[in-house]
Amino acid sequence: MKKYLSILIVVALFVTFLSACKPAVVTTTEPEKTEEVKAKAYTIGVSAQLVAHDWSIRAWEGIQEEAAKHGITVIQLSAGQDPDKQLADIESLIEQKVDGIIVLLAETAVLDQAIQKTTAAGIPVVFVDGGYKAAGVIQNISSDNCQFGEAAAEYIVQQKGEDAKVILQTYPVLEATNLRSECAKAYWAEKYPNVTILEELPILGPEWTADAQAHAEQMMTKYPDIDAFGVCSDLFGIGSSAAVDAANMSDQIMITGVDGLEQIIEKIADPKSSMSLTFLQDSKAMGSAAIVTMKTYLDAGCTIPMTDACKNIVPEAQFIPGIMVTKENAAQYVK
Amino acid sequence: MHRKNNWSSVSNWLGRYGTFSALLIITASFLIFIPNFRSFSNFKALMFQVSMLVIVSAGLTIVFSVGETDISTGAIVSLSGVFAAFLMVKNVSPIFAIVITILGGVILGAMNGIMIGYLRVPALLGTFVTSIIALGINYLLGLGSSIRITKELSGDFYLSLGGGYLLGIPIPFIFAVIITVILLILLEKTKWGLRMYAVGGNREAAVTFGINIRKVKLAAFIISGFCSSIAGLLLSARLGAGSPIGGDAYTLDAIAATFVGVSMFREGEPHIGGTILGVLIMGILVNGMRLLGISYEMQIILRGLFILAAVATAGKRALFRTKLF
Amino acid sequence: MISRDFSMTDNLLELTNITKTFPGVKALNAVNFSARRGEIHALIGENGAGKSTLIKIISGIYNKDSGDIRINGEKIEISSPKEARQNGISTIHQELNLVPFLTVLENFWVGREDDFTKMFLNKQKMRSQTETIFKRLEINIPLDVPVKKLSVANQQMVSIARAISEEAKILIMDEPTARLTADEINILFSTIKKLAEQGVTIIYISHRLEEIFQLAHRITILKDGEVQGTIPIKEATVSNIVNMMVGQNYENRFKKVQIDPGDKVLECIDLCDKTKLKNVSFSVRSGEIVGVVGPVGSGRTELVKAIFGDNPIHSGKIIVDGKVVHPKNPASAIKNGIALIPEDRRGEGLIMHMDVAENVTLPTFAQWSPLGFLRRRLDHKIAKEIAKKVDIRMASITQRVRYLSGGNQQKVVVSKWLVKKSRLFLMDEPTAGIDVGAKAEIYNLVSNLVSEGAGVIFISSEIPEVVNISDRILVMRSGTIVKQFDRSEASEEKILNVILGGEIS
Amino acid sequence: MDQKENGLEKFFSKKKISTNTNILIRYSTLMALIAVAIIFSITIPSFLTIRNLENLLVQMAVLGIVAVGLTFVTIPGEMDVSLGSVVTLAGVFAVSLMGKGFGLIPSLAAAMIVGIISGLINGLISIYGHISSLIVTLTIGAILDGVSLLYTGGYRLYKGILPSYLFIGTGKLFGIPMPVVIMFVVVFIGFILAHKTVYGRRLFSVGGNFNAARLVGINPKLTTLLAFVFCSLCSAMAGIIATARVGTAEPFVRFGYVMDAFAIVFIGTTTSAEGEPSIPGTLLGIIILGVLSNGMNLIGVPFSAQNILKGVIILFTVLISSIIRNQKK
Repeated sequence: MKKYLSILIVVALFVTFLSACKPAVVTTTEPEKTEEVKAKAYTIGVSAQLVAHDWSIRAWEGIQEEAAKHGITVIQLSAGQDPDKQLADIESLIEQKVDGIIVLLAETAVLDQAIQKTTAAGIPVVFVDGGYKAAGVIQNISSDNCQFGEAAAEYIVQQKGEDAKVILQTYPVLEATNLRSECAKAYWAEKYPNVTILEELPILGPEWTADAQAHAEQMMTKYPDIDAFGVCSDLFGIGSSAAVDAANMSDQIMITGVDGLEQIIEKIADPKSSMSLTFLQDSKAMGSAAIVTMKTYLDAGCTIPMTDACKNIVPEAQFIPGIMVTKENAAQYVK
Repeated sequence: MHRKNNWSSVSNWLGRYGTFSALLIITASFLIFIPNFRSFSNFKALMFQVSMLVIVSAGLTIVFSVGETDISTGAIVSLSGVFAAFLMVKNVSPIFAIVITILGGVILGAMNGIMIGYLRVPALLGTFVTSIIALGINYLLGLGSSIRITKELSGDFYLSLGGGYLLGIPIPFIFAVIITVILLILLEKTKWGLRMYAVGGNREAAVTFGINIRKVKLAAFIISGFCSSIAGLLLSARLGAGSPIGGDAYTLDAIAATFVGVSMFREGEPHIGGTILGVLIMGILVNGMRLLGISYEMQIILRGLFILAAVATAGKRALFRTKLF
Repeated sequence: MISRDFSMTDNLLELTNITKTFPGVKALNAVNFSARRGEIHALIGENGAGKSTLIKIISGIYNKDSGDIRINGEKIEISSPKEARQNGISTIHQELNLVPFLTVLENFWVGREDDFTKMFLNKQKMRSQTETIFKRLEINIPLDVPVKKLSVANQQMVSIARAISEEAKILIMDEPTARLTADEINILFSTIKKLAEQGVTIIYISHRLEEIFQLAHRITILKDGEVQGTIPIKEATVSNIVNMMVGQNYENRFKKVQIDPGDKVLECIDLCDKTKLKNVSFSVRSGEIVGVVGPVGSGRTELVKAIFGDNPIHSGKIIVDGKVVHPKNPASAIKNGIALIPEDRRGEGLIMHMDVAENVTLPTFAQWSPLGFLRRRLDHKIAKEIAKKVDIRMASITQRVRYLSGGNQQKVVVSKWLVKKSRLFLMDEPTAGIDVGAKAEIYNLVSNLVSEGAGVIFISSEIPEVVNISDRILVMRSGTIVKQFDRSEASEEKILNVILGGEIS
Repeated sequence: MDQKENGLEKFFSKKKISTNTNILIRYSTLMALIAVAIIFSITIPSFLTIRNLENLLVQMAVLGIVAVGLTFVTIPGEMDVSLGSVVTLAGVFAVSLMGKGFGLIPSLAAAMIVGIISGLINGLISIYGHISSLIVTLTIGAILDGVSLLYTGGYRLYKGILPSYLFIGTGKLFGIPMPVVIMFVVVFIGFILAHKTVYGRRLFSVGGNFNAARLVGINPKLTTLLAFVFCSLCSAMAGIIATARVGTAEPFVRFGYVMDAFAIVFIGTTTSAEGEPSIPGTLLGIIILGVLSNGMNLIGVPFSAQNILKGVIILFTVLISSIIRNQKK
């Protein structure tokens, strides 16, 4: 019995390995398709914390399409939420002498060393939705997350009045998500001091949606008079709106999120759902923007630290405007 | 009959040298087919990448050698990193932070040892409990987000522990080598090692030999805890931050590496040397797959299959059939 | 025969009123025992008489409930093997206590390295010392092979050498020759005698009387945890030793009922397994009790396990009720009406934390559970009946077997097969480690079985009981049946003679 | 065959505890639960409301079902840490099939099949390959994670979920939420299977004494294999409910479930005299964990601290059960 098993497993191993090697081949042979730009065929590495989030997948799509246009080879590595692996990923990208590195949705705190290495290797880095300030980082591309927070805060007040009772679901781990809740709080504190934040809970995952749902259910039992859930990411929105809708509280409680997941937009479009606001961030645009930035930087032959000339063509921050999706306009964004 | 003999000889060969030849084949093929793999700097990167795992696995091997197992290593690694960072943010001097952190690791190890050695709690259960508690403390300190360790806080010294070089060799790797050598000597050249093997190999005999089984097990778990905390410190120094999830992967990886290496020496018994080879294989495998641009999903699948293959072909002893109750 | 006068020499080791109880059985009851310097003192008794318990207490593995241990007249406490060694006591245990994958050298020194090394192992020194000892014992075993690679005999020699090398004042040997060859035994004996002359006290445990006559100065006979007496070898004869071992009243303990055997329940022809058994051929008729005796490792257990399908057969035939069967696993053997009462009662016979009813109905409960649902009431009813029949003494049918006495546990093991109505019972040491009364009950149980037409294979190390109960007796040695006795011609001496390697006429 | 007891050992194991105190210890877990429940219901007004108890049960449903399955694997002394991955993969398959326009039944069937297959793989490799089920299920788990990520391309699946499917997660039967109904059904089935059937008796025998079981004609390996399959089946069902509750299938690792499921089973073992897993014990574990996390959420204890409390509680139950078991020796 045992011997057959071991044979079986070994065979399986080899089969999968061979099948796995294919994609690598594909990416490396991509530039050949576009002969004319072969002269300037750059290789750009992409390191994502985890490409299992619609947001980063769309960004990744953007990157690929844009890259294909310019005949740029992209190598994508996903670290599966293991910071050490992400560091190792970036190391191996440096190893492969990529011309530039794009970091998708990273926890900036753990990347100091990585950035030092890239800077040392003279490889430019573009952060997408990271918000990382350093000499080696030539540009941060993101939505204006703070503005999202404030807009959401304003919207809640408009809908529920100046004494709205709100519950926040936050995710302090990521720069982007953190900004949203922090700016919202600041906004209220400044403009509408009567808004009460009943409770604020960081939801740390990995069961984000499930935890958000459980938390929402409990909050509704604890506080009968909640007006709104302000959630820093549509992931939580999926959970909390499911909870609120299931409890038939959608007429009392509204939920605002950020990201613009298709699913959330559909919920907003549905009059019965408590989900009533999100910001459709065009992460696909961000992805392609990142490639464009890289290309301009490389074509201009810039180096780190950047000369003022380079700073002009490659500004240190680029905001991709997000679209405010509400009950009114949701329909047109449903795919 | 004959086919059986053939097979058994084959499987014996696989069990003994399979893993090692796998290492050679993998390395060779990578050297040939992946240009970047050859470069010296990649080897340096590789050294960085395997160091912590080497340390954790070496500690785990000690636990295996007394016939127990430890699934709290990853949790302790993560906690140690966060803990050290937390202390330094609270303006504790790096040296002091390091000492306290190591102490913490030792205490958690001792907790395992007491539960398992003295109270006869099944090892899986005992170390499981420890890991939950470690996780709890971890999240309590950092609220689930990483704690940055900046130069201003820790000075170059601390960060260089993780990222620096000594005579062109990555410092974590030096640590790994030192610890490995020490543990290797401990296990192979000292009476303590001999007693550990005796306890793991034949409990009854160990009793009649007059060995204090409890003490030996306690010692083993303390060593494991110690190693995990060291790894945690180095990891945080390498990342320049204490990450609450940074070490989680080590639990599986270390167990896997030890299992993979188990066939090499002493025929199916835990052995530091074997473990190190195990770690190297895994490290090289992952490093190479990265350079090949194999997707994350495929990477974990392949790693899983590889471990299974190694374990299935290896091993005389009923491969640590750790019973729960 | 060594004859030295000990009247002058004092008692080196002195035990007074040693008592030890295990759940269910009183292993030792107020045992007094003394050994003089340079004396070879034999300790004999049936299995479960308490020999091993006694020496385990002396060597610090068990803790006595009460009583004193004195060495050179001063009272000492021995609470761990280490302390035993510090008091100059070293032991060769019956079971092989070595670490399989460690080398001979490592096994030789593990646990007592401090003797000459603080921390790091000084292999050279270890090696040289080991070699000198091996030379002295005329052992030549490579020092760097893992002991699992050695023959059982060699492993035994290693542990003997280890014990001797401890330069102990008192050396305890529990069945040291069980697995040795004749030559090895001779070497061992000469060593033992040398040691004795050097003033080492040796406590020697063995079933082999002739060894004892060869070696011992005095003999102490244990029975059911009590000392029957200590006699100088000069006054000892086989008969009076056996009488003391088994007790005068032995014959009245159990009346053999003669049943004329029916047709063959089991026949084995040229049975061989991979390792032990070589061309074993014999048969069992219904209503017949076939005793099987032989030294430890003679293949008795392997034989019954082979019949029970738990030990793969290499060649040969097994015929049950006239049909050839190929028991691949116990399940199929059980279908053929075969039952095994295994040697290791706790390890293989019972599920200690389940209750009596569950254990008794274990092989059968599925039969009366058509839809796969348990019928506890029925279980209990049936279990009660059986328990009554074989008179299992228990608090209730739902008492966990762990808390039963050895004898009652054994009855539980037997009764689960009574429920199953098996026709052939393979009993491996069914009376090991249970007290006299219980033994008698087991005997009666067995004879009831045969009177109901079952066949029984009765394995035991206690020759008297085998002689007493069996219709025929097979003597096994190194995997084969070397001699058959009919009840009429069987006598303990003859059998002992064959077992101990005398001529096979 | 044990050395002299000393120090801690003596303190913990060898204290001769009379049977009534023994019982005290055995039911201490239950009492702890009651105590905690009382404290919560006094301090938190909203705790002892129908609505909240409903929440409590609904939130424990998924985990509870997983734990019942895990109990079966642990009875013969094995373990399964791949169940989190099975939960994920099963959910993903069910939802994706509906997305492809299949009906409810085939989708559910698919999820179940995923469960059965992964259970078979776990069991076969670990039992017949004589490999520690820890390492096998760890690796198989990793592989399954890879598969579900690969299969979904990392996307969260929600398109085409049928109302009837959502009903499983959000609907009510006689005013009782479906997940709760299903959980209790599973618990009930588990109870019958483990404690009232031939199979259950066999499973416990194998756990109690592998050899003895073999020597009475039970097939221990097959028995254990079935336990693995049942466990994965439960996980698959849990996956269905989890996805039906949120209306989304996430291709993420569900390691949180593994930890909590083990916690539940371990708590359960403390209620049996022999420190064995049992379904009633598991049920108790489910409720304890539910009450704890629910109550702590209401107080507003952050998840971080919740872990510590959980850990401490399990630690104590473990110590208790180890004391009980050491006495038996």
